[in-house]
Amino acid sequence: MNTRELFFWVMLASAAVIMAFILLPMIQLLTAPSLPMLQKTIRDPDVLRSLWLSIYTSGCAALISFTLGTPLAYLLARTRFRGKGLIESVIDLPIVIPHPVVGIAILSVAGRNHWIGQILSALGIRIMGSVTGIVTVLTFVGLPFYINAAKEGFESVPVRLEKVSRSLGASMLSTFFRITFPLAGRSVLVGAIMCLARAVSEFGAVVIVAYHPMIAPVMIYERFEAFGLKYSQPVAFWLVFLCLVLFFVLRMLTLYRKKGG
Amino acid sequence: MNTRELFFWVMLASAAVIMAFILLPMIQLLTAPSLPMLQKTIRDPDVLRSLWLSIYTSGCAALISFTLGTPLAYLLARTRFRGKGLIESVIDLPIVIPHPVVGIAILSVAGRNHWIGQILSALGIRIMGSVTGIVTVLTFVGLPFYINAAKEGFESVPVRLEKVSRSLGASMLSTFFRITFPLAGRSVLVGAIMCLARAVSEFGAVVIVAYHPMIAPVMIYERFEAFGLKYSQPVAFWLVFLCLVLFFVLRMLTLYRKKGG
Amino acid sequence: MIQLEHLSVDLDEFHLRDVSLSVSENEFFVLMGPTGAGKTVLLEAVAGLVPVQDGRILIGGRDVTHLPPEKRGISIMYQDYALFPHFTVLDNIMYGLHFHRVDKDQRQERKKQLIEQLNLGHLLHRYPATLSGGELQRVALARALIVRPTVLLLDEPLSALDPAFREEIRDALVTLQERSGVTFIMVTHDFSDALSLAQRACVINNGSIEQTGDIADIFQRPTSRFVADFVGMKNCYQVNFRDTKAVIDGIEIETGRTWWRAYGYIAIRPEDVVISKKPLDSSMRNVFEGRIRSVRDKGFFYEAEVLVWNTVFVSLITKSALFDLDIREGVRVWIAFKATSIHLF
Amino acid sequence: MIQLEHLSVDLDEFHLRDVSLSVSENEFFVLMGPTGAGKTVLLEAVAGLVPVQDGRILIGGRDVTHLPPEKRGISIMYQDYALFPHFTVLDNIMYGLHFHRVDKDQRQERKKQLIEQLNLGHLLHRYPATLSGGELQRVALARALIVRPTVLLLDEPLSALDPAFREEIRDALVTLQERSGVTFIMVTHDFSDALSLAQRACVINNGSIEQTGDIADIFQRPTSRFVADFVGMKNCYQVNFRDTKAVIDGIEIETGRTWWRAYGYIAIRPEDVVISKKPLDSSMRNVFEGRIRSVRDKGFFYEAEVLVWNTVFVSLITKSALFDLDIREGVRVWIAFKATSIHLF
Repeated sequence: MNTRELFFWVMLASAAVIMAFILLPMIQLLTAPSLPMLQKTIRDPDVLRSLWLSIYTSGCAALISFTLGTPLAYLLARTRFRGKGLIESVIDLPIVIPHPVVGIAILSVAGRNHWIGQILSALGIRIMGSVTGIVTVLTFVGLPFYINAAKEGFESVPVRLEKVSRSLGASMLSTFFRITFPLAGRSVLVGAIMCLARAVSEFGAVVIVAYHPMIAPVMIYERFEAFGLKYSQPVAFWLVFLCLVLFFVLRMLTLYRKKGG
Repeated sequence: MNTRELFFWVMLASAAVIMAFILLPMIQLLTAPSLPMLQKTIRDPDVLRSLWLSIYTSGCAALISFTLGTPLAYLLARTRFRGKGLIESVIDLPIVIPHPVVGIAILSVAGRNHWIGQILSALGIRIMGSVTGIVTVLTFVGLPFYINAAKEGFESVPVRLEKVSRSLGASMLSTFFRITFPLAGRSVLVGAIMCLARAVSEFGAVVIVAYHPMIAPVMIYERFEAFGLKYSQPVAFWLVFLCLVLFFVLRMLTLYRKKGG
Repeated sequence: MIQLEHLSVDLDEFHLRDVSLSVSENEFFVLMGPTGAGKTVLLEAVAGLVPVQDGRILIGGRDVTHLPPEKRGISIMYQDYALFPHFTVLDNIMYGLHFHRVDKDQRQERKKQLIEQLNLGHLLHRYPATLSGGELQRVALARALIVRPTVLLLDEPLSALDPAFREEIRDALVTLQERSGVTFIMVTHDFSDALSLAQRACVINNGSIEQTGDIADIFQRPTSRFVADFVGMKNCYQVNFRDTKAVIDGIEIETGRTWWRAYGYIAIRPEDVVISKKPLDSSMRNVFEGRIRSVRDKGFFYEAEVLVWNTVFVSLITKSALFDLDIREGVRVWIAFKATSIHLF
Repeated sequence: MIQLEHLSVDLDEFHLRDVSLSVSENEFFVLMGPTGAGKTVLLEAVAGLVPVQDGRILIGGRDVTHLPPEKRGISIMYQDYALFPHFTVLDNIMYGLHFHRVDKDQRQERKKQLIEQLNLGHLLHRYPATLSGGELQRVALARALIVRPTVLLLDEPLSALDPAFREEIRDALVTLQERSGVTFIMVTHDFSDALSLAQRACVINNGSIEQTGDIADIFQRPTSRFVADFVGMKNCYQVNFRDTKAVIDGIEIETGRTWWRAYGYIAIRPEDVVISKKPLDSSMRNVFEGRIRSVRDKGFFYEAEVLVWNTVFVSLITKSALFDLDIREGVRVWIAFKATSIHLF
């Protein structure tokens, strides 16, 4: 690209503006709290509990997505049928639903007026204001990310390897566990981490279903409302730190995959 | 795929569970409010105002993303350089930052303690509790979706077309406007709609920066807190309706692209 | 051994129509045909890897049409070898034995034998990504044969290899087939592979079988226009037979024999058509004057189209002849060919 | 007209090293070389589409090394024609005129002339996606020529076409070049294209020029081993010359002339090497006994490697000869070739 072109400088300028727009707030957020403040915050049992609850519930959501989503992802990767596009659209649906609406929709079926709510109530399962509710909501928003990544992973395993395995005497199930799943392993992991990252960052859906017990984003909101910006920043710092670690692992995995082939 | 395999039925079962998990809450949400209730809601000036504000601010965010993001997307699509991966990571950053934290981060630089805040204040621009603030936050969360889609679109235009255009006497800028941009048009549109859809559904970041003026997700949250599930559902219905229209347009565009080549 | 009875397969991209075929035990059988003819689909149908629409497949007298692939006692080897990239060579070879009841001594015995026969000893702990084409192929063969299949299906096993090694590997394949006593069914689009490997073959085109039989027979006596073209008889014409002559559009060609039908086809290989600037004074019975219509590069040789009346004859000429005879478009030349090089069908 | 002086280009995948070349006005010049040799990169360097590391490019005496492509007065046509898919044929053709000051009458004049010459009248309102290969090419030519470039760069313009039309299109190219008075520089890997189109050519390999000169000269008198191989002289040997003989590893070959150096290379085309079962009683001065080492299918022909002592001679034989002479690996045969078919360098 010729550096003497006006257009080239327009591109560079826009790049600089966007980088500044994204990075400056992040840097300010991460540098604003003082070190003692950060240390004090991370020793606060309330903060620790909410951070832990965020990790725990997001982990559960990722695990559920993995268990339920893997067979569906494989099915979508390996078959063609009428209406497949429709199913894929339904899977993507949670991505575009406004976050508070997700909470409202989940509560709508969990209430006493709905047969599902009645069954849950009979089983003694509570959604509103419970860890179960949080996990349900986080699974709802995280599931599409897992399924899409896992599907792509399964698609990248040549069907011929499965065919050879079948011809050598392996059943469909054996073939899946010995050949397909190990070879799609990295994509499955990427999907699980994306699901986890999406779940950790969710706020709007959770705040509707369960203000208490308090996950980290809800606590940040509460501290902001009750005590102001300065007191919410340290908690935000630790949550962002957690997210950046996940993001970094994700980048390493996808980068390595591109290079490693 | 052989239907006599156990594994096949496992896959079907998981597909059924996931479909039910996603669709049942959505269906309940969309069918719970009665028709008169929906009509009454859509005539409520508060609701109309908040829906309109949602559309207006999201539209602004998409427009800003388009203006600022297009040159950067083209730069990323057409050049290779050291540190490109880093820039791409920064662009993806807003996706993984927890939503309330985005609001906190934006407020952190918009306050009086930060030079940006001082400049903004000198210019008479207010972020906290203003439409400007909402647009800023929505641009922050929507930008990555636009840039990634547009980049992919530009990458899909053969470099040779640009080279031929140059050899026929067109400058870099002419070539971009006459050849590259028209051919990447659909991807650019897809990116803009994805950005719009992401912005419309945002709640956590906005609620920190501006509870008032009230965008639709915030109003749903407020009605839920103040009056309960039943009174939030009709507003949720109309917002979801809006999102589904966007989602449908998006699917049509991407589907048509795959077929049309 | 293997019998296909009126087999039909319908996939999105390929289809097979009413394919009947019989391969006997311990035979080396070849399926030939152009790209896209459905050769691989036929192999996969035999293996149970694609659904069969209609017809039956019998292996060793047993109807396997509705059995899953793992219960058919076949092995398949693909063109790209499809080794499991996350296993070592040894694990690749032993993979099939996980699913077969074979006692420990037997396992060791088979392993030792195949490693020796295929010369794999030094590769056992390496991963497929580090192997060369020929090595990959030997590993794939060992993996396929360790389960003692009744039939081994080979999908273009030679086409991915450096031509310099093909000769060697053909020999290895023949030896392996003889020693293992397994029926080999191989797909190829390369005639020379078929010639040097198989006893019997069939030519498949557009999902249907065109000709089945002895390999030399197919080469020398094609029974259809498509097969004639496929085995290199580019000059193929519909003719009327009159006494010992074949008539195409005003040209009378001496065939040296009478034919039992009044009409049919004749075919002549381009390499049997000689071009000269003057009528050749030779034993060749057919000599015609014509005009060069086009000359095309075919690698080492040029293919010249000569127009005689309204009929085009294709002849192969060398690069030096091109210069020596000054063969260009539009030039008048003479062509000649022997009656014995004409094939009638 | 065009002069390249010590041009060097460094890209990730390709590079050019110290390329010097001179093409005169109104010439049809051909760049030949194998895939990956850097032919297209050289074209793009002339067009200003890739950055030049070192050296100068002069077009019509003007140093354009640092000018952007749109100011060089060249047009480029790619192998895939690269028509703008969102424009009609007419808009594609007229595209370049947006950027050149040409008055209205001139525009109409050029348009009319090119549409007529290239027979595009019936295609003007169609979109590129609906055109055939030959039509795409004609449109691309019209688009490139309407801006009256001083040089037209053609990147393998014939290789994407059906061989049946190549002859016709070659002629069209020659006519077009003659009429337009534009200098054509064409890239190809096909020798026959070069032979029928160009006066002068150069052979490029691995980023450097191997030989430049008259086209017939390159074909008949290659100056390096690489060029000899490239123009089809497969039998190329390093030899010591002794009187009229060339000696390779114990074999004395009669060349019929004395050479000015004591050592060098000889080359013989495979089609000039004749194989027989008995020593031929002919005028050929060089007759050797050998053993068939391998036989490979080359489409219409077989390539046989004959081992004479430790030297391998490659010979081409027809499929029928393969049967008639019973040529197989290991068989003893005689090879013969004329002294005049030996090339010395």
